Amino acid sequence: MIEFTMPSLGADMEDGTLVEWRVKSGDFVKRGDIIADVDTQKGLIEIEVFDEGTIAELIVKEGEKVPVGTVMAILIPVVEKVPAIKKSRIKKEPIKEMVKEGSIKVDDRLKISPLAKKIAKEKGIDLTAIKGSGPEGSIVKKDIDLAVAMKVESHVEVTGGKKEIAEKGLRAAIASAMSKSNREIPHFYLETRIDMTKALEWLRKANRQRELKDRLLTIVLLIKATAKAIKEVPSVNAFWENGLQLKNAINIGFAISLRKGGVVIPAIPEADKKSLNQLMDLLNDLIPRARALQLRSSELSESTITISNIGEGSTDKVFGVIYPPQVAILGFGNIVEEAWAKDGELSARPVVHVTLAADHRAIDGYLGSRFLMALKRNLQKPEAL
Amino acid sequence: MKEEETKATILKLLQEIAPDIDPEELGMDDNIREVFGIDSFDFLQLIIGIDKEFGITTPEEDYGKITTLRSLITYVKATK
Amino acid sequence: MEKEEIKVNLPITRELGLKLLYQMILIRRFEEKSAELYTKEKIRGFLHLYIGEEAVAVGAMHSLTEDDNILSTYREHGHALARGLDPGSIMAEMYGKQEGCSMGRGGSMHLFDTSKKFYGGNAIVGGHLPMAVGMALASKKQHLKNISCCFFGEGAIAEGEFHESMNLAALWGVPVLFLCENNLYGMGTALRFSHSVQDLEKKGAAYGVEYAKTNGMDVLEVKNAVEKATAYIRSTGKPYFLVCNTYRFRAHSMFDAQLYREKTEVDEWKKRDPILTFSNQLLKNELISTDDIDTIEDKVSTEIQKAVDFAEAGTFEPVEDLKKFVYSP
Amino acid sequence: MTDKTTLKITYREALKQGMHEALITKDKVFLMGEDVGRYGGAFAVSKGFLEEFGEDRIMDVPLSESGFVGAGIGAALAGMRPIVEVMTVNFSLLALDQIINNAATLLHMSGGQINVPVVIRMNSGIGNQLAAQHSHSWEPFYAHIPGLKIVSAGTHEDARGMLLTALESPDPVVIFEYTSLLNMESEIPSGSGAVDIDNAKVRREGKDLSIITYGPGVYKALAAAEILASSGIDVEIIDLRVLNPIDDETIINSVAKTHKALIVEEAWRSVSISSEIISRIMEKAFFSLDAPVERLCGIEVPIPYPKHLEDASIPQKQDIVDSVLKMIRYD
Repeated sequence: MIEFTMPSLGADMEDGTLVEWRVKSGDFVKRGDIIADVDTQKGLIEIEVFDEGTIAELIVKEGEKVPVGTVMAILIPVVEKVPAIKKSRIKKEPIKEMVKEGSIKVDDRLKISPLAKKIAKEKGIDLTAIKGSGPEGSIVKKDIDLAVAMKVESHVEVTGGKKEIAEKGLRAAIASAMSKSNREIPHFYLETRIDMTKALEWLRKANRQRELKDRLLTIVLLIKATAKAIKEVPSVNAFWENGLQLKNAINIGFAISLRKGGVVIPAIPEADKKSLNQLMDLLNDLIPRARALQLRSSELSESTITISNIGEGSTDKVFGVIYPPQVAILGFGNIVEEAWAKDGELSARPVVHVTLAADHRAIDGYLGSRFLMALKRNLQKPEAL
Repeated sequence: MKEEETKATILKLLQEIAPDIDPEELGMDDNIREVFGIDSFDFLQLIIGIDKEFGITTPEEDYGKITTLRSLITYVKATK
Repeated sequence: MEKEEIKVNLPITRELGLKLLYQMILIRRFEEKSAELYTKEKIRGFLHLYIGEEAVAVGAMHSLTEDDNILSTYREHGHALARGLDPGSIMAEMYGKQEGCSMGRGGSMHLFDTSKKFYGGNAIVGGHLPMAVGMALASKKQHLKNISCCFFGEGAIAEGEFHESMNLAALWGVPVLFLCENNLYGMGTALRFSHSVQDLEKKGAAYGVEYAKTNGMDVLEVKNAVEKATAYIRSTGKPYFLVCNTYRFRAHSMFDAQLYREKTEVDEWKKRDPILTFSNQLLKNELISTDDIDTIEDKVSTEIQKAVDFAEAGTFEPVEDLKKFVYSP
Repeated sequence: MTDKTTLKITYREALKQGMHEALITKDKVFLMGEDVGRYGGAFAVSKGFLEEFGEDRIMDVPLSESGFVGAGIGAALAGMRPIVEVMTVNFSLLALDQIINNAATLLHMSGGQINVPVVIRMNSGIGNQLAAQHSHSWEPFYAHIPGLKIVSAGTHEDARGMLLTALESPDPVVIFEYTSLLNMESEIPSGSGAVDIDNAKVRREGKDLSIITYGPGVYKALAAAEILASSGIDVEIIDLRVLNPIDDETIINSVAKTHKALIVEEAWRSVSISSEIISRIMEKAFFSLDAPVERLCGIEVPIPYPKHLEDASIPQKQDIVDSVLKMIRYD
């Protein structure tokens, strides 16, 4: 059987309306005969038939609108001369823009999107410590935002006139870290008083044999005593990142307050392995540079626990806010002369109030107090520090 | 060394440690460390400066005697 | 329109008669098959059928040599077939297959075959006239004997490029044949609506170009007229302007309701169908028999089917080659 | 380098020497154009050629741009090597049908069979107060068309050598020459001849900022560079030379080094060559950018007649200096 279908007369012709059949069933038609009139958007067009045969059936009614290709009539062929023509579908592939691979020199410079770079500059973020997650491993905005939120990045690669930006960036960095800490870390607090008589006595004797510039400050004793106490209660020296991660290196973050506000916390790497002299030399180097905002980011990013030392001439106690992802912060108040009862006797002794703020997800009260007792014992034997 | 000169030198040293301070603010009898928030580290640097400028050595025990400008000036005059 | 009287003692041989008739019938059936394939979405884009004007292409090509340059328009199937382009390569070209004579890149309106010096269909009306003049100029400069022939419709005569080309050809004295197929309609605009002077050939005088007109429905008349024209050009080196008055039986293109002309006019011209009149002349002069005509029809039918099969079997160019042929490798 | 003597000549003279060498060394070459013969060329570039080479090779043509450019294309199809001179780019608009629909397209439409080895030379750009219809800069339009090679002779060296190479190309080449440079004198090596027409060129090495330009912009940028150098700013200057296809590699390598780019052209700002260059830098050197790419283009006004307005409508040397200073200050 031969199907006569609605012909396509133009690429933009979708359908046609049969106006009038020129034949009726039973008629014999030859190739090229006009078989019908079809109305299109271009007007009425005579439609020819390309096959010979007898009209068996007129399927589409006059006045009916049908899409191109619809079977309109059936013919009985005279003889099956013309083989059926296969329909070949053209596969429509997307045309890719063929890029000529010239040997464009790869720019090995740090890849960072201009936007990310702008924000990094404003927030005083050091880029060398950041891994890019953008195209071609580039650093993108997301990476900078994360860096700001996660760490107190008070890196200040300060050169010349950019100091104000760094300080503004610093304030912003501290603010976001503290608010995150409060939001996420369930703090609990412990406190104790430590008699500093033996420690100060030892210190004065030690300083008498030292040159003026080599004199030791009380803080180095506190740092060393803390390091020794950590060895006895290691779980205070850890990170909380979906689970407790103990840290074997004891890097004590030492809070240095800046004169116009803000605090910078360089890490004292492996404080337990350093002698008192080495600790003092380290502070002589760190403190002035910190005050001039010239610390390198690497010095700021590795603390495993933090000491907040309000220092002389200030309040007695300080309760710290933990710096995520650390799990503890130790607060040393001012050394003041206080009444001290011992074996039924009362005497005036130099006393320091020590507080511990800890992350209850990582540590509980029992371990916290054991840590403080260890600290107390260490400070009674200064010569062993 | 006249008293005026000593005072000026001490204020210069203070300025080095705490550049943001205003020397006029300091009364003769005010506690230097409290007015300017000088911690032990800064105070040590001040002592190092004074010893160098005036060629004296100040032992730790004497820290308590030099808490004000006036006491510092008299201490320096006395030990020179 | 007077009835075409049958000429007697034709000045041609049986063999030439058969050849000319075969070529005209080949063009006619090829165009009919193209129309069919278009309605079946095998051929897309524009399709301009030559049915009715076969005498011009066959008559003209007979009088041109293989060294002559041919430049045609978008209604070019007749010219291409008469010039000897392979029907399969033309059909494949209309299928967009890379086996087509233009690698599938040109389609119905842009058939090219440099081996036949067939320099394409040009779809810009009159766009190829200046090029024909330039090619003739090159022949002159290289002292070559070939001529350049450009085919165009009466619509092109209204283009500025016709005027500029005629003037340059006459001014430089170059061997170009301007062959106009006046089929009375520039798409939907009848001659009287586009030309102040409708005896088109007379425009030659304005440029000092030799001109003539002939009956574009009679293959022998066209053959003789073109022979006269090419002889003039080869001997003088000067251009020639020949107008063949003819008629197209089909619409301008496939999607055309022919609102601009009466059916009766078409039927009237169909009485002067170049194939019918020529076969009657050959039969009347007993140069051929009706069997000869049947043989021709069978041969043509096989040739056409071979062409369709060739096109159907053709392949599409890989998309990766898209940017080929923009610059030379 | 041995002691190469240099030649002090005008841009016009450089054009003339290039064409003269072509006519002498290539017999298929002939020159056709309005007033190229008896008049000696509208800009006197072909003065004396008619007497030396005769009418057959130096053809005056009537004012039929579409006609004679089409004829030039036809002659190229049939074995000749025409140099078609369109007096100015302003008149080439009449011939665009032949240039685009025939010259640029025949190779493709013919499935690779037909080459169109024609060279079309056009004088372009501002030419001291010729007003709107005689001062167009159509490089961006021509550079848009695949199938045409578009080159811009911004220096005497290129004016001397581009034509010779273009005449070797199997594809159509359009050469933009510049009215404003014709009388300008400069030094070129005395033996200089054909130059490449595929790549851009670093006209001045530098590290602080890349100036990317073509045509009359080249000498202006070089002059600006001297001024900037005195204030310690070291700019690199890229002469595009080829406006289609554009040499991305040279541009990207330069921006990768300097991280800043200023693009200078006389054509109107919208949909211009600078629009294209900025897109390519954005696509291929995004991470090298320390500052947004800036550009100095023709002000979008039909070129005015009065001198002070004409000067104000296109970038001048001082504009380039000011822009670079503004960009460098961010650093």
